[in-house]
Amino acid sequence: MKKILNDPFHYVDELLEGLVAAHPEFYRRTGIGGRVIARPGEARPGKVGIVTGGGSGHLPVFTGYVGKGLLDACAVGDVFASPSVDQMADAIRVANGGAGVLRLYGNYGGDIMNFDMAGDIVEMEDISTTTVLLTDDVASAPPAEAEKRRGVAGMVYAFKIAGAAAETGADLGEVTRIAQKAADAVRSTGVALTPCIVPQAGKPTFSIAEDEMEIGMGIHGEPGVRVGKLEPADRIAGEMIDMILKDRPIRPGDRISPLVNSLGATPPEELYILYRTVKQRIEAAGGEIVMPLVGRYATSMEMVGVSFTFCWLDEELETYLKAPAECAFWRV
Amino acid sequence: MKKILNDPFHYVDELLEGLVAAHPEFYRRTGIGGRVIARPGEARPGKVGIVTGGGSGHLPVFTGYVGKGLLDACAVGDVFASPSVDQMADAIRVANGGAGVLRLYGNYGGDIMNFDMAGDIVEMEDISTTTVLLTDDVASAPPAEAEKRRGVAGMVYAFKIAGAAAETGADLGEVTRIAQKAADAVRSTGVALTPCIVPQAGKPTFSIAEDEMEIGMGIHGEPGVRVGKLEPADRIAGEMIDMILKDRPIRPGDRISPLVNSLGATPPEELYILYRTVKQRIEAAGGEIVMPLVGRYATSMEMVGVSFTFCWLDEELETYLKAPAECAFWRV
Amino acid sequence: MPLTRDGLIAGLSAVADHMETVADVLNTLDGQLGDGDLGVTMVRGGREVKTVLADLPPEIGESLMKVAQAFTRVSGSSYGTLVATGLMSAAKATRGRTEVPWSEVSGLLNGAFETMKARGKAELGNKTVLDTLDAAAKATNGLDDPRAILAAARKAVAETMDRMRQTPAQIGRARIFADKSIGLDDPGMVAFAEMLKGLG
Amino acid sequence: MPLTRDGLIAGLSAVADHMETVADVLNTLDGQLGDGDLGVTMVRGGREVKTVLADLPPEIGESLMKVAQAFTRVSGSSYGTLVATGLMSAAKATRGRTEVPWSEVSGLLNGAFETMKARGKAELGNKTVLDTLDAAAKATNGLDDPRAILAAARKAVAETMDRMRQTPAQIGRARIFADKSIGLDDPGMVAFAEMLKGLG
Ligand SMILES: Nc1ncnc2c1ncn2[C@@H]1O[C@H](COP(=O)(O)OP(=O)(O)O)[C@@H](O)[C@H]1O
Ligand SMILES: Nc1ncnc2c1ncn2[C@@H]1O[C@H](COP(=O)(O)OP(=O)(O)O)[C@@H](O)[C@H]1O
Ligand SMILES: [Mg+2]
Ligand SMILES: [Mg+2]
Ligand SMILES: [Mg+2]
Ligand SMILES: [Mg+2]
Repeated sequence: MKKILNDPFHYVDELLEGLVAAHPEFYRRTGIGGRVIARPGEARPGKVGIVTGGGSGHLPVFTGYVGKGLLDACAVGDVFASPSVDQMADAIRVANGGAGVLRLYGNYGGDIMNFDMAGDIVEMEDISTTTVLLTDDVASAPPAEAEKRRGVAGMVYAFKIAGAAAETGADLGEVTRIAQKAADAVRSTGVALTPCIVPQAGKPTFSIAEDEMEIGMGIHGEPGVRVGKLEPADRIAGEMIDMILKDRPIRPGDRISPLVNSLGATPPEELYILYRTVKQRIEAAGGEIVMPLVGRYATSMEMVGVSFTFCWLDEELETYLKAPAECAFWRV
Repeated sequence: MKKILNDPFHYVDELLEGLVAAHPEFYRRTGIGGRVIARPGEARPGKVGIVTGGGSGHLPVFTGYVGKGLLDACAVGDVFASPSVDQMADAIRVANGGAGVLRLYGNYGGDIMNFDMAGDIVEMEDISTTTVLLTDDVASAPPAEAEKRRGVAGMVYAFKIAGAAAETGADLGEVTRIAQKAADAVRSTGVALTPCIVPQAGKPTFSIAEDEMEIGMGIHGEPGVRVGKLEPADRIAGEMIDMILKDRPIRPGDRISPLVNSLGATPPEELYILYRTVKQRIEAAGGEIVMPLVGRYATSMEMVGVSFTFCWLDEELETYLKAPAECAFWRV
Repeated sequence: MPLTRDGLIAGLSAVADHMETVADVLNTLDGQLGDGDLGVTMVRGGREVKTVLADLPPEIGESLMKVAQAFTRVSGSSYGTLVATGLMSAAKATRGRTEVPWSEVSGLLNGAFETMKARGKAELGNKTVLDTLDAAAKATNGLDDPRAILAAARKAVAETMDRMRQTPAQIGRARIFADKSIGLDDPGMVAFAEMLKGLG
Repeated sequence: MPLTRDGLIAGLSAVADHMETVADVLNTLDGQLGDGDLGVTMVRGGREVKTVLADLPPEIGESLMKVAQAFTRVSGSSYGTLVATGLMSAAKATRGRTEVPWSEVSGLLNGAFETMKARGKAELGNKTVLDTLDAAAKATNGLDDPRAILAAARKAVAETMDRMRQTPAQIGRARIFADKSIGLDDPGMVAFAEMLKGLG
């Protein structure tokens, strides 16, 4: 693994500069230190705003999903580090069209503290906010402590679905309800084959042996549930699907959108090899596949590895999932 | 670098299986050994067909660019290996709507021999064909031998532009003229930081020292023009742009679409860091940026590295570049 | 003499300066269990706080709020937010006053503890700064002499660190390395101890 | 006795069998300068050719065309296409005949050379199979005894390989490793020599 960068301490600011330069039709930089990415133009009056935030190094997550039918603004931290309270508060302010703002992000301690505090601050400015946390990583805590689970690629579904709901003009309570429903409908797990390099550290912060893989590892290298020899694709896929289905079985007739996601370096070729098993297993259990997603939707820079997310859909969620949306990384 | 796969000898067939399973609305498998990917349904009568072909391991190139407003069919070889003559002939047959077929692909010896031979075969079936070769890699031969240059990411522009022309109902001569014009309008160069692993080989087929990079290296590891210490992003970008502009300078008023392309593992974060310099340099020379592309458009699996392509546009090319098009990897 | 704006400025300035000297230690310690940024957090926070000291108003509550805001401006890491949360709690408790008797320090520490506990959703015993903060609040209860307060707080913090060294971390990033954390001091506790040390 | 269907079958079968024994050598040689698949190409091609031998028609031209098609079915690599191109050229030259006099072999080799040269856009001296093919065509000119033809072809091929060993490869994948190729035989030349060896 090697990186192409200038001063590691400017990594995030430079990538944001490039991002808005390349896609001014989707993104603008604003907020304290330029660390808020928002849609161009003012917040739409009367539309519920949706903000997210978190560490950098996961593109398209988080920043990339700002766009029509998706998010309104994102507070951008350093690589794998929380944005500051003030950056989050600015993201909320810019997303506010007077109808309140939903904070929709992953269940990480630092992010929560900062977003809560940012909420306290903007409350004094009469902006009402709600929170929905993504907790889709089944490997990160047992079912009994499901609320402690980390948020990973499942947040893509929550962004999409909540974003579509907000676009219809639904009020804050309704958008929050739907976002929570989406968050409850997703289950994910991942496998990592190599670490990635945090620019400021300059070297991998953890390691995986040359012939091993780590099932359930978090996107920042949080330890997984099993370290083992690297196995054939079909078996890796099988084990990951088992983990998801153990947490939530498929019932005949279930409509499921599966996401086969590269954590970075794993090429689409290998995602498609894995997708075969995903499709077989869902269909074998009597499920029906809706809008499968295969690609890089939530990454850890150049990490080798993949994650699977299953999103169980009802009519409402499916409608919002399929509604038009557009950002520089995804168009529906 | 590590790979997720089953039997390396099934890598390509399994990925194609997954590809069509995930995106039946874009792709179907046909041809000898299932090694042709075509749009679903029959060829449109009267529309000029466009086929490509080449080794696997470059997704979205080649197969991925089959789609409306893009290609009609693609012959799929093993990783980094030519498709067979018969596969190419089948691709031509399935793309033929009676108005002839353009073969549009990269300037690689084996591919040329096979596509020429495939052309001889289908000629006996009264299918007229033409050929346009992509030769955009300025690092692969000096200007005096420009026709010997390899085709790299520049082919994305040729696919898009020729595809749009064919969609309008233009005849074979006209589609070929426009494809050639697009091929002539693109210049590319790349830098590799690590190799990638050909599944059947199981290990990298070449190496780059831990603190080095190779400017001008080909997408299969063909030697570049300079091996040197890994430099800051801005300097790498500067050197690559120098190479392109030495071959074709920017004149004030030139309209250019730049493509900042990851060869695989290099994350979008770093592409955006590089894009800053691309934009600065084009604008400093008086050029105007049109439809910049930043992402993974032509890869070598999990290779770390990037390529830059500049496409000089006139009104005709720009219109076709911006025309609607859709495949699983790109939508315009 | 009670706590006034000038005393606050002197104290914060001393703590900020002291942070520059312990940054590496804190980074290294945090690096063993987390992301190695705790020293950076404290130094950045301290420097930003120093920029606002000259303009602090006589009112203690407002001053503390400004200090808290300075901290949040530059820090994205947990500890920075927790420190700011504690400062804001103290700011609320001292709103409208230009003098705060030393006897209130214990209560302010306890207030900070409570709000920080709520913010971080942690419990006593999780091996975080909270354990030392709670110990300091309790040990200073009933004291009204600044030197005595500082000495009692230090002693309580040191004892808590000794007591908890062999327990595993149960929250934050360090929770991931729970096993590795046994035998190591919690970085946030060490940072708190160093703040007290910086006070003289 | 001239060349007939049966002679063709016997010869191709022998060559195909011989390829199985030299596959590793060819792969290794190709691996030093290219992608290491030349042995695979020849074995796959040989096996596929063997599946069509039993059904070959008496007509030589048609038979050669079927053999060429078998080769293209399984091979994507350059050498496979070149071999098939050469076979097709011979097929065209022998169309409609069930017997081909041995005196025509030199001309058939030359015809294959010309069409392969056109297909591969290579020149004599580029250090490819073409150099040996051309030498074989010239050395067999005027001969009409199969044994004499084979002996002359082998000698010419061996001499050409000796002569060109120290020159750099100038085409195909090996061109990339031009310097490395100095001192090494061209894999395609070796494969051609082995085909002749397989003929007995
Ligand atoms: N949820 C929490 N509640 C209380 N204290 C916490 C919490 N999370 C972290 N801490 C304290 O903060 C320290 C780590 O701070 P810091 O390095 O800023 O965190 P990070 O970089 O992981 O965001 C820990 O040693 C612990 O004392
Ligand atoms: N353009 C060409 N013209 C003539 N011969 C060629 C050409 N390209 C390759 N060859 C011959 O083919 C041999 C390599 O064959 P093969 O391994 O099948 O090629 P590749 O795997 O690179 O497609 C070379 O040693 C050379 O003799
Ligand atoms: Mg830390
Ligand atoms: Mg941190
Ligand atoms: Mg080869
Ligand atoms: Mg080959």
